[in-house]
Formats: sequence, structure tokens, C-alpha cells
Amino acid sequence: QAKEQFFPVLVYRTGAYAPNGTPWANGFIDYLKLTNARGGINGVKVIWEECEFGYATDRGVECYERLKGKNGGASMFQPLSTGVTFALTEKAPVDKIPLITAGYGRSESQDGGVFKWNFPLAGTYWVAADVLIQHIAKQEGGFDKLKGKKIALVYHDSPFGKEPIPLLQERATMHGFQLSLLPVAHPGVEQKSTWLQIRQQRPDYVLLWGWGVMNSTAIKEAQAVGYPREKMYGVWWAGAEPDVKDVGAGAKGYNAVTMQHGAEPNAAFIKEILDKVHAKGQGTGPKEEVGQVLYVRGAISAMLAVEGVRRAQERFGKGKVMTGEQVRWGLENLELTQAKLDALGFKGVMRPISTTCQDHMGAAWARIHTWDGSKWQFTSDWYQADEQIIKPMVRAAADKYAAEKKIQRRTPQDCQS
Amino acid sequence: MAQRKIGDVILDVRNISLRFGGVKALTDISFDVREHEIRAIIGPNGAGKSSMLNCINGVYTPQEGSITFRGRTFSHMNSRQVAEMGIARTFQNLALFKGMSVLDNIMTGRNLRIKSNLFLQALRIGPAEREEIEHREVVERIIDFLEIQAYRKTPVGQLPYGLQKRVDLGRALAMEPQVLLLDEPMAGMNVEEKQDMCRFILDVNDEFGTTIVLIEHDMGVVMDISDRVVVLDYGKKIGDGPPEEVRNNPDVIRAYLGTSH
Amino acid sequence: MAFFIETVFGGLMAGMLYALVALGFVLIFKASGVFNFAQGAMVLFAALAMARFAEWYPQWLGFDNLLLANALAFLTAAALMFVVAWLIEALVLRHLVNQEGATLLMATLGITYFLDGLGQTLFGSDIYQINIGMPKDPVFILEGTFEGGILINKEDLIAAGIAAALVAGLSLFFQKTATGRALRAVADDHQAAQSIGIPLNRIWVIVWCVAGIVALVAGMIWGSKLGVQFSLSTVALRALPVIILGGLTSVPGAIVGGLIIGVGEKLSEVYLGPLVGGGIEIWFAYVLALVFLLFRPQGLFGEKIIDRV
Amino acid sequence: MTTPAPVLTVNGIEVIYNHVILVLKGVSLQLAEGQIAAILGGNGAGKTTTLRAISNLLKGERGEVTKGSIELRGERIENLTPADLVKRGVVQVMEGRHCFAHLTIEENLLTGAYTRKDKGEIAANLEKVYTYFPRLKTRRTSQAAYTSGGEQQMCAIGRALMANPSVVLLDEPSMGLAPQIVEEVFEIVKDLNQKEKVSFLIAEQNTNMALRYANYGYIMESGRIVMDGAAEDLRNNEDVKEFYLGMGGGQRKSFRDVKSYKRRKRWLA
Amino acid sequence: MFYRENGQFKTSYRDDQQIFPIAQDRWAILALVAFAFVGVPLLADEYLFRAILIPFLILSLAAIGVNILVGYCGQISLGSGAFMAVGAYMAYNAFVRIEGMPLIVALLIGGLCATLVGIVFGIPSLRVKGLYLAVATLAAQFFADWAFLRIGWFTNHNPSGSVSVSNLSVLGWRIDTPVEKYLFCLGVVVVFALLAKNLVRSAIGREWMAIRDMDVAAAVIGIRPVYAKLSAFAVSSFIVGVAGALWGFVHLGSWEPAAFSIDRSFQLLFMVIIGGLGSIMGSFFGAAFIVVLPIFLNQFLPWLGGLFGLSVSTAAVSHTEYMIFGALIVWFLIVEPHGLAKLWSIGKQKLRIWPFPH
Ligand SMILES: Nc1ncnc2c1ncn2[C@@H]1O[C@H](COP(=O)(O)OP(=O)(O)OP(=O)(O)O)[C@@H](O)[C@H]1O
Ligand SMILES: Nc1ncnc2c1ncn2[C@@H]1O[C@H](COP(=O)(O)OP(=O)(O)OP(=O)(O)O)[C@@H](O)[C@H]1O
Ligand SMILES: [Mg+2]
Ligand SMILES: [Mg+2]
Repeated sequence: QAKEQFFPVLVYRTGAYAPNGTPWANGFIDYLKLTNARGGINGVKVIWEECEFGYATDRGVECYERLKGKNGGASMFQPLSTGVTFALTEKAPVDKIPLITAGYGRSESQDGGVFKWNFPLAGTYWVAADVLIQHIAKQEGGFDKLKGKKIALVYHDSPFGKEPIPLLQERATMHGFQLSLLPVAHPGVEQKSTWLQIRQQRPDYVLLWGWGVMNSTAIKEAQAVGYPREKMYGVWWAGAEPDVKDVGAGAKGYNAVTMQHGAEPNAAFIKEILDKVHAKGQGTGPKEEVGQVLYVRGAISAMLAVEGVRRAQERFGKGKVMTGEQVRWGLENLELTQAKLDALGFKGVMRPISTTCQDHMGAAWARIHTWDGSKWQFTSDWYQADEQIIKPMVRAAADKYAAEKKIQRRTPQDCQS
Repeated sequence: MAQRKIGDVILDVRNISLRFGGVKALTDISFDVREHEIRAIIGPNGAGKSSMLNCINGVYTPQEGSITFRGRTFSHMNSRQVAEMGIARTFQNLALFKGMSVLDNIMTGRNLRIKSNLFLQALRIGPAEREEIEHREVVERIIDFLEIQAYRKTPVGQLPYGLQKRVDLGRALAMEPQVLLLDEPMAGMNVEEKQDMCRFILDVNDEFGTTIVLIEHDMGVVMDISDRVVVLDYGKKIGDGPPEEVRNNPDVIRAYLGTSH
Repeated sequence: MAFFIETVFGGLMAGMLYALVALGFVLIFKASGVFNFAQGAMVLFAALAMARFAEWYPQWLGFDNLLLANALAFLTAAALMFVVAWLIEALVLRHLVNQEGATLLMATLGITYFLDGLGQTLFGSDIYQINIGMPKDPVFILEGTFEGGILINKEDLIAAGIAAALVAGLSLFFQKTATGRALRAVADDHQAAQSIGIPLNRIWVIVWCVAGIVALVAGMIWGSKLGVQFSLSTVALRALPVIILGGLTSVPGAIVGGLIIGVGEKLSEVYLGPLVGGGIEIWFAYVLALVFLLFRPQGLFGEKIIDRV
Repeated sequence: MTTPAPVLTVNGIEVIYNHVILVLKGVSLQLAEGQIAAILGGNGAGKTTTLRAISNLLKGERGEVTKGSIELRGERIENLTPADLVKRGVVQVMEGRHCFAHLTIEENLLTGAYTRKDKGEIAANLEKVYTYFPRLKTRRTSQAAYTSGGEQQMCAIGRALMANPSVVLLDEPSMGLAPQIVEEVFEIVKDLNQKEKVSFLIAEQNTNMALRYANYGYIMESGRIVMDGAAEDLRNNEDVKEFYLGMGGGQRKSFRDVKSYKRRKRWLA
Repeated sequence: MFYRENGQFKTSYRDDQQIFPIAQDRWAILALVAFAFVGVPLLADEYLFRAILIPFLILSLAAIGVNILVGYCGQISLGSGAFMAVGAYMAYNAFVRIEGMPLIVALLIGGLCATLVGIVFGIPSLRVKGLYLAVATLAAQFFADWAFLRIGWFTNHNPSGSVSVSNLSVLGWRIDTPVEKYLFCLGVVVVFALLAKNLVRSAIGREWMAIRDMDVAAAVIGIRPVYAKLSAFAVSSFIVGVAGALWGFVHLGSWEPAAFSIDRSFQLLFMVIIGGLGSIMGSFFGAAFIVVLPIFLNQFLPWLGGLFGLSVSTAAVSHTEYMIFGALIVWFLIVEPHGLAKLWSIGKQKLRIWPFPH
């Protein structure tokens, strides 16, 4: 019997967020194809099935239920929406399936002591927010220069958009800048009054915590009220091609934080995908999209999952099919060193990631990239989020969750299992 | 046939005027209705007959005038009060509850008398169920009386026009009213059916002693069954009296009957 | 003060754009008594068609002229909307003559799903651009009087002009012509209208076609502002309080309603929003409409609700 | 007497509502050119259904003709739309008024002329309708919903006349009209019939009136034609006299004297 | 031939007033309920429970609530999502803020709060009608969306605005596994469906329908529009609120306001219209149609494609699913504008006169 590791893939290729969901899904699948082309995970072939959920939580849950038991059981899930992440956080421990929420989901789930099954690998919204403030401070010439500055947060009015608020508030009190909160209702096509307010308040910086069409709308409105795009910083999910593509030159100068990667047309693994997958006519999406921001993000998400399985095999038997529980261990003990990353073709794309029982995030690094009118360019160095700030916040939030749910913190023995 | 005793004035309409913008639907109308009598209102189209009933009913509020019912005087009544006092009516342009069955339509006529509250009705135990059955018995009697047994469960929307008229009457009867206002109950019926309808009206009048106010265009019917007739024309009263007298009133002949009658 | 003026102005402009979408609803409701849930989907469908054809024509025919491409795309999209109208009549409405409002509403919902699916199948689900050469950058006026001047958006101004022209034309059409009267008759009573020889089929095709063109214009303008993608269909929700406020059956009502809602919601968001945490404009628009309704249950210009026994 | 050619021929039609309710069970009738035919029958006999079948208005009621054929001057018309029929001169006045509630009386009348183009003719026709029904003229600017029942009935009839029809299907024209107006309506029918050769098919409950003006009559019961004949003959038929004219024994019976247990005449067992 | 009521004579009005006067129907329904309680737990798998049966049951309940308002009382509501949200969030607050709060009581509290909100937003119905009223209910919807995001108290000051519950139990019976959840929902739904059915066939139900069909005439026979409309709003939002609480507590476990967005409101309205306005049974049909059909299509289309050797992309499947779903809605409406329930009763009618066609 062929050995097959099953990867369910929740996608949204339709609906309001399809322009963003599609490239992510294509990158994810292409990387899985590449993995098989490379000979699988120590000989174990990867198989997958897509389930379209249109960014709707209940359909996402249905997909999860449908796929979780298929083909010998799901190795992991990537919920790909904050709403679904919340819902699955309740279900995954029961089903013993790990959740990877690379760069999204709930920030406190970094705390593996409480969130045993959640893996916000490579960064959370708090990391992103923290790095943004660091970058702005640097632009201004130091944290002390932030005093009295005005920063506006234009955010998607949903748990996704609200995630960074506690951290930004923390930073605001620390440095004495003024944070104004401007929510935008789903899906974000109506922002006129938001931007009128921005024109009135004239904040020094605008942080854009949007998703989907909200981002391009925001940039267009900024243009319409004459707010300089150079002073606008998007979140990880507001800094990809679909966000600026149809604004074109009008978006020139717009920045976004990106946890680790950006658009990576020259990365080795991208070349390999073009070579081993697309050249064989097996590419999932159009060729032009390969290497774009969201595509790369999908691919990295797939890579993290694959490496989780590989790591698990190291403990539970190379060349074997891993259960969800075993993959969870793998994800908890990831050790993606620079060398390993380079070997996988991610040289220059990202920094090492290593997780522990306590820390399910594994890295807290990010950079800023800027739209130059036709493509995304890195315009900053690496920043590391400030542990001093984030750690206590994570701890407090996780404790609150544990108390509500009557969950005991994991013991050191449990961490071994 | 039991001899009906026509009693005192039960409903007294005084100086009613009703206007809609520029349209004077009723101008200074007064008439009275005695207990147990059959009082007809006739008049050409648009004379204001239906509007008169609507005023009595509380559907329209007249600008001037008052209505006295059993000694209580109102300048405006609200529909609920009117119903509670025992005035029921039927409608010219069928106003049945289209989506409901015949049985349910007539049952709505009993709603005023239902005592049990929402919770008891939801649980449908004890008093609620007993009450439902009591009222159902009354309604079944009405259904028998009107000879519409076969259509009990049919949605009224599907019934032919004539039967709908009967259901409309049934619904009003279910209220066990003291005064029954009938707006052209026999329109769209042939002679045979009109006879049936007359029989129902007369029976109600005889057996329950219900006072009846009747609008009708069929002069045969009006002449035969009514005790007194009011004639309206362009919102004004042009005649009032026993059928024979009205029939010979030249104003009435000119305005309404035409020469052939 | 300058800011207040700016806000009011922004509201007026937004209001005109709502009015444009609202117009589509009103047309169909007025002419057939159907509350056309699919209006949003039609806006999206038309905009997608326009965006994609404008992209494809130069490729297919090998020319490079924005104006020509847009003109051709507009005509093609209009033709497509005509086909859609015709199909809707032949496949749906014709079979639902004389049915209740709820049923027809539900049918338009079916159409919504269908158009959403079809649009994305034919034209893709990515984000597309309509470039009709609208000026994007703001101008400032009265810079002498107010500090920073008053910001005016040329794009909005042009869009509002187009909307106003469209609405004016259509209201004339409805009030003055025999066809307009026939449309209102159809809305009152399908069967009676049929019985006196009003050809329901043709009337419906015409109306849906006009609504389709209105949707196309709305889609073109909104699309040029926002980019063409799925969320465009949600502008329909913003148009709802507008038609309710203006009156479901009134073309001028769509405009006035649009302006009131536009200004009302912007002012509320800007002045009240910060007090309660912001994001109130959507529900505020609905509450505003509701307040008006309490005084005039048929909307400002709607036909009186007939209530008679 | 030579009967003129039939304009309208109904051949054994069956009508089913809602796929299950069989209402007409093989109805055949004819309307001769330039004549007036009456369909009589009790409530629910199927008169309205017959007229709807002819004018193709059944679909909206979820009914369909499942058998038989309908011809207009020799042409099959089952598959035409109501609008096509109006163009061919066939107009129905629907039972229960059906005025356009939000339109004024005058607008109602004008929509009736939808199929016509000539402005002058339309205006003339409007005047004609107003002379037929002066009451309408006084109420011309009221919304139809706010006119009295009788006024609406006049409006519906007037509206049909605005189409300049050659065949009119009248469904209970007398319903709700004052006696004088009933007479007038029938006079108008006669007038149009004689002067303009308009043919009428009238479903009526007012048997007396109908038989007085019609040339030919059909009596319907439970979805079948149970009797037909020249109006004259029907008027003198004893059964018809008793049950439709209320003149059993040659004398009109008082409505007060109807017995409580009365056997009804049924042609069908 | 076998489906007939002949020979079944009703000797009392009580018999005639049963919910299912025909014996065959009665037995069939009893058997169905028994099967739902006993048979289904033995047969169905986890996926069926969690992804289909539980959502189906809860949404059926919500649809019953909406049907009372829209179908029976004729007041168009596009705010059902809001009432569900109120139910869910208030039940949540009762549950987490009061120590030892029993689940059932929390659900009922959720329902009662929804009732209050329902009545408040029902007040405009006294003046505003039809589609115009929809705007009042939409105001409720958008206001609720906003309030639950913006007002920290509702979410127990959870910064993200998302809340979750766990450790559900009723009288010591822990509700953990899908089967338990299913049985719990089933119990609630059966009870509420029965109560709702009782209401709609009682005096109050007749008042609602009377108001729906012709409000002026209803007033003339003594029905108070105020009472009838507001009681419909109250009962409807109570049921919808409980359904909302179940949706949050039992189905999702953790939720954000988006779970009760306007899409949910529309979805419920569609269920009611497709199922049949003014039919309790129809609410179930409608819920089944709207819940199950898309899922079915989503799985069936790739399978169908597979038969012909096509590998259909997810996006294409999804788009086709939209188109087929839309087309089916239209098709059903053309076949029977009064919804699946009516189709069902016509079917029964045909069966009754079978083998004769009419
Ligand atoms: N839309 C419908 N759906 C179902 N049954 C109908 C429908 N319309 C009419 N019927 C039934 O068809 C039969 C004939 O009705 P029709 O209206 O043709 O009678 P009619 O002779 O015109 O009676 P009336 O004198 O009362 O107008 C009646 O039994 C009626 O219940
Ligand atoms: N709500 C209203 N708004 C405006 N005008 C009205 C209204 N109700 C009635 N009218 C007008 O008042 C006049 C009297 O109408 P009403 O219905 O009382 O007449 P009627 O005597 O019942 O006539 P018919 O015998 O034709 O039924 C009519 O001219 C009618 O148009
Ligand atoms: Mg009248
Ligand atoms: Mg009839």
C-alpha cells in the first residue's frame, strides 16, 4: 500500500476575498506538488484535497468536518480565516489535529502551554504590530520621537482587525503617541468617512489592518483625500499584489509589514516550482502569479506543514505516515535552521524557525516592503518583535482563556509527549 | 315564524360628515337603527354607503358628528371597541383572510372571546384546549347553518366568490354580534343563491334577534326583507322610511331606481 | 467649518452613487412589483463584463486605444445585459406571473446566485480594473477662505453628474410616456395588465434591460472607483436605506434619498462615530431611514400605501 | 334564422388548477359574430374559468387547459399571449374589478388603450367612455383604490372599451352596480353590439338582465354546460324561470318567503 | 390507495384538531421522530452529525421562528441574524458571568433577551409595512453587528470580540460528543416545533394570519394589531434567539459576530420562503434545502466530473454550485411558488386520489 500523508486544504477561490485566497491556495498546492516531485517526505507521498469555504465560518467548519477523517486522517489544518480559527480551536483538541495559522489567527495561541494544538508559526498579529511601531520609530529617529505623534489604525471591523489593538495600545502608552481607531465594516468598500476623518486628524502615520478589497479601497481613498501613501503601513495581509494591482501607480510608496518573506520571484524554490511543476504543465494557477506575495505565503505555509511532518518522522519513524498527534509533536519541535531552509530553497526568503512546547510561534521577525508602482520591494532590514512586551501579553491572554475553559497548563511531562 | 319585536333605537348616527381631501363622501347624515330590525341603506354607486359603515366601524373617522350605541356616544370609535361592543360586519370587496381555511377564518371571529394566554395556547393543555373545543363547536354550528360543511378545510382563496361571501358572513356571525353590518352580501349571486342568503339573514335576525344593517343594490331583496330604508346620494340623505314609501319617493326614483322600477 | 463642508460634500457625492444603484431597484420595483434582489449581482456582472472586455478587446484585435477599448467593452456589456434581461424574462418571470412579492423576491435571489456563479465562471474571480480615465487626484478649492482648502473629488463630481443625468432622464420617461404608465399598471396587477393587452413579456424585457444598463453604469463608476471584484455586489446593501427612504416607487426619491442618506451617514460617522467607537454609518443609515418612515410610512416620495376595505 | 359565422369557438376544454383540481370538464360553446352570448350558472360553476381559458389568463392562477381547443375566427389561440389576443380585438373584463390601484381613474382608462397608437382616436374614445359613465369623469383624478366599488366596476368596463375591441368577455359586469347603472351597462353593451358589431360573451348572475339582452345563453353547472339555447327559449324554460329568475309558477317569489328547506334544481345527478 | 382517510371518522373535535388528523401521517411522523432519536444515532457518522444534522436542526429551529414572523404574521424580517446574535451573546453572558448557570436556563435567558430586542425593533411594524418594514429589521441587524463588536461588555471584554463556551451539560448529562449534541438539539427542536405548531393553530396563530392576510379586516373583528404584531415579534425572536444560542454553544463553540451576519438573516428568510411561508413543516424542508443542497453539490459535482474523467477545479465547482443552486431555487418556485411544503401537500393530495388523476 502506498504511503500517503493527507493534507486537507481549506481555500476560498470565490466570494469577496477570492482575489487574495486564490494565489495563496495555488502556492500551497504547488509546493505540495513540488514536495512530491522531490520524492515526498522521506518517500511518503503527499496527497491533498481542497475544500472551498468562501471565507464563511460555518462552511469552513463543514469543510473541516468533512476532511478531517478522510484518507487516514488529516495531518493538520490551516483554517485560513480568523473566524474559522476561533471555531476550530475548540474542535481540534478533541480531534487531535494541529492547526497551523502562520501569520494570522489568535495571537495568544503562541502560548503552547495552553494552546496545545495551535501553531501561529512565523509570527502573529502582535509581532506584526510591534514591528510596525519599531519601524515607524526608526523612521522618526528613535522611540522617544514618537511622543505626541498621531497614528491612526484603520482596521477591518472583525476579530482579525481587532487583534493588534491591545499591543498598539500598550505601545502607545509606552511611547506616548496617540492612537486613533477607525473601524471599517466588512467588506470595506465604503471608507469615505474614514478617510475624511483622516484628512481632518492628519495623523502622522496610518496603519492599515485590512483584508481583501478593503485594502485597495483604502489606498484609493487615501489618494482621493491626498494622504501620502508613504505614510501608510499595511499589515501582513494588506501587502500583496491584489491590494495594489488595480491602483497601480496611485499606490506607489505604500508600505506593508511582511513577516519574513515578500514577493520572491528569484527564490530557489520558486525556480524549482517553475521547473518541476509548471514546466510539466501541472501548475495550479497562472505562471505570472508564481513568486508573488500571497503565492509565496501559501507555499511557505505548505512548507511548514511538510517540515512538521518530516520532523515528526524523525521521532516516530522515517518514511511512515504520521497521525495528527504525531504531526503536532513535529510542529512543536520544529528546527528549521538556516541551513535547512537554504536546502529547501528558501534562502533569503525567511529566517530560521524553531518551536518549543512553550513557544508555538518559532520566530518573531519581520521586514517592511514597499510598492514601487509595479512590484513589491523590501525597504527595511529585519526587525525582531519585542519579547518583553509580547510575552506578558500572550501569557495573560492565554491564562484568561485557560481560566474560561477550565484548562490546566501543560506540565513538563506533557511537553515531552 | 317567530314574530320579531322591533325594539328601541340601538344605534343612532347623528350629523356625520366625512371628507377625503376634496371628496365629500358623507354630508351631515343622521339616521337610527332599532333593535331587531333590518335596516337597509341604498343609493347609487359612490353615494357613501360603504363609507357610512366604515364610520360606524371605526375604520374611518368622520370629521363631524357622533354615533350613539346603546346609550354610549362616540365621536370616534376604534375598531376593537366596536367589536367588543358587539358590532360585526362583512365587506363589499371580500376581506377574508385568503391564506386561511374556512374554519380558521370563522374561528377568528371568536378570538375576542378567547381567554387563555399565549403560554397556555402554546402548551395546549387543560383550559386552552377546552376553550378551543368550545369555540370550535360554536363555529361548527355556524358552518352547518351556512351549509358550507364541505369546504371546512379549504383555503378561502380557492372558493368561488359566492361561497366566500358566505364565509365572510360566517366570520361576522361567529362574533355573536348584536348588530350586523352587511355590505352588499348578495353581489355576484344568482337568484337562487340570493334566496339562500336572504334566508340566512332572516334566520339570524329571527333566531338570534340580531339587528341588521344591510347595503344592497338588488331592490327586490331590499323591498322584501328590510323594515326601513335609508337612501343616500352623493353623500347626502335623500330618503328614509319603510320600503314602500321610499320606493315611491320621486327623489329616490330619479337618483337611484331609474324609471323602470 | 471647512471640514463640515467637506463632509457634507463627500456625503452628497456618496449619496449620488448610492442613488445610481438604488435607481436599478426602483425601476424594476416600479415596473413589475418585484423587489429585485439581484440588482447587486447585476452591477457586479456588468462591471466584470466591462472590465474584462476592455482588457480583452485590445488583445484580440491588436489595438491600443483606451477609449476605443472602453467604448467597445461598454457596448458589449450592454448587449450582454440585454441577453441577461431577455433570459430572465423567458426563463423566470414569465412563469411567475401573478405570484406574490415574496415568491418573486426569492426568484431574484435565485438569479443572484446564478449570476454570481456565471460571472465568476466567465470572467474570473480576481480583482479587475476599469480605467475610464477618471481623474483620481483631489483638487482643493477656496484655499483662501479655509485653511487647507476644501477637498473636492473630481471623480466623484463626474460620477454624480452621470448619475443625475440618468435619473433625470428616467424620471421623465416614467412620468410622461404611455410605456411609463403601462409599467406602473403592471406593478399593480399583473393579470389585469395582461387582460388589457399590455405585453408583460416585452415590458419586462425592457425594464430589466434598462435596469441592466443602469447596473452597468453603476458598475462602471463604482468599478472605476473600487476595482471590480465580488464585493461590488454589496453596494446594493448600501442602496437599500436609500430606496426605502426615497420611496420604493419613486425615481426622484432615489436621488433625494441617496443625498439624505449619504450626508446623514457621513456626518454621523464623522461627528458621532468617535464618541461610540466608530463604524456606525451603516446602521445609522438604516436608523435614519427608519425615522423618516415613522413619519411617512411609504417613504418620502413613495406612492401611498393603499389600505382599504 | 341564419346564424352568422362564429367568432369564438370553444371545443370540449378541460381545465385543471394546481395540477389537481379539475374544474372544467369538457366545455364547448360558440359565440357568433356580432352577437351577445351569456353564460349563466351558480357560484363555482366555472364561468370565470371558462372566460379565463379563452383569454389565456389561466396561467397566473396556476391553471391550464389540458384538453380541447379554442378558436378565434378559425385560428387556434391557446398559445397566444393575452396581449396578442387584445391585438386581435379580444378583451376581458375581469371579475372583481382589478383596477390598477395606484393609478388614477383616467390613467386606468388610458392604459386600456395601450395597444392603440392614434392619439386622437384615444382621446375620442376616452370621451365616449366618460359619456357612458359620467360618474367616472367626476372621479377622474382619484386613485382607483379610493373609489367606491361601483366606480371601480365602471372603470374596469370603461378600460376594456378603451382597447376598441371586437370581442368582449364580460365577467359579472353587473356585480356591485346600482340598478340604474346595471341597466346602463347593458344598454351600452347593446349599443356597441348594434352600432359597432362588437360581440359579447357575458358571464352573469343577473340572469334576468342577461337573458333580456343576450341572443343566446349557456347554463353551466359544476364545470359542464348543462343547457343551452336561444335566450328567448331559455327565458321561457320552466326550470330556468324557477331557479334562475326566481319566478316559480310565473310569479316572482318574495325573498322573505323562501323556505328553509328548499330542494335545489340540479341538472346533474 | 393506501393513503386515505376513509373510514377514519372523527368523533370529537379534539380528534379533528390533532396536528396530523390522518392516521397514516401521525404514524409516519411518530416513526420519523423515533427514528431521529434512536435510529439516527446508530447510523450516522460524526461528519453527518457535526456538519449536517446539527446545523440543520438548529437552523430549522431558527427558520420556525422566522416563519412565525414572516410566514404567519406577514412581517418581513431581515434581522433574524441579529436576534440569533442577541440570543447567543446574552446566553453566553448569562453562562459565564453567573457561576453554575444551567445550560437550559442560559439558553432561555438568551431567548428572552432576544424577545425584548425583537419587541423593540418590532415597534415600527405598527406603522410601517411590507418591504419598508424590512429596513427596521435591517437596522436591527446592522446595529447588532456593530454592538457586539464594539461594546466590550457583551464579549466579556475579550479584545478580539470573539467568545467561546465549553463544558456544556444538562442535569449532569455532559454534552460533548456529536451524538450528544445532536440529541440535545433534536430534543430542543422537537419541543419548540411542537409549541410553535400549537401556537399557530390556536387563537394567537389565527390572529397572526389574520393580520398578515388583511389587517384592516382583522381590526374590524376585534384583533388588536399591536398585540398581534408584537407577540409575533416576541415569539419569533424568542425562538430565533434560542436557536442563536444553540448555534453558538453547540454548533460553533466559539464565535464572532460574523456568525450572525446579514447573510445569516437572508439565509433564514430563504429557508422560509423556499420551505413554504406559513408552514412549520416547511421550515424543516427549507432548512434542509438550504443547508444540505450546497454541501451535496459541492461533493457531488467533482464526483460527477470524475465520472467523465474531468478533474474539476475547486473554483469551478464552487461557481457551478452557485449556478445550480440558483437555478434550482427558481425551478422550485416555478413548479410551486408556495414552497416545498405546498409541493409536499400536493403530493399527498395526489396520493390520496391515486390511482385516479383527479
Ligand atoms: N386559482 C384557483 N385555484 C384552485 N381552484 C380554483 C381557482 N380558481 C377557481 N377555482 C375553483 O374552480 C371552480 C370554478 O370557479 P369559477 O371562478 O370559474 O366559478 P364561477 O362560475 O365564475 O363562480 P362565481 O359565480 O362565484 O364567480 C370553483 O370550484 C373554484 O373553487
Ligand atoms: N379612503 C378614501 N379616500 C378617498 N376617497 C374615498 C375613500 N373612501 C371612499 N372614498 C370616496 O367616497 C365616495 C363614497 O364611497 P363609498 O365606497 O362609500 O361608496 P358606496 O356608496 O359604497 O358605493 P358602491 O355602491 O359603489 O359601493 C366615493 O366617491 C369614493 O371614491
Ligand atoms: Mg360600497
Ligand atoms: Mg366567477
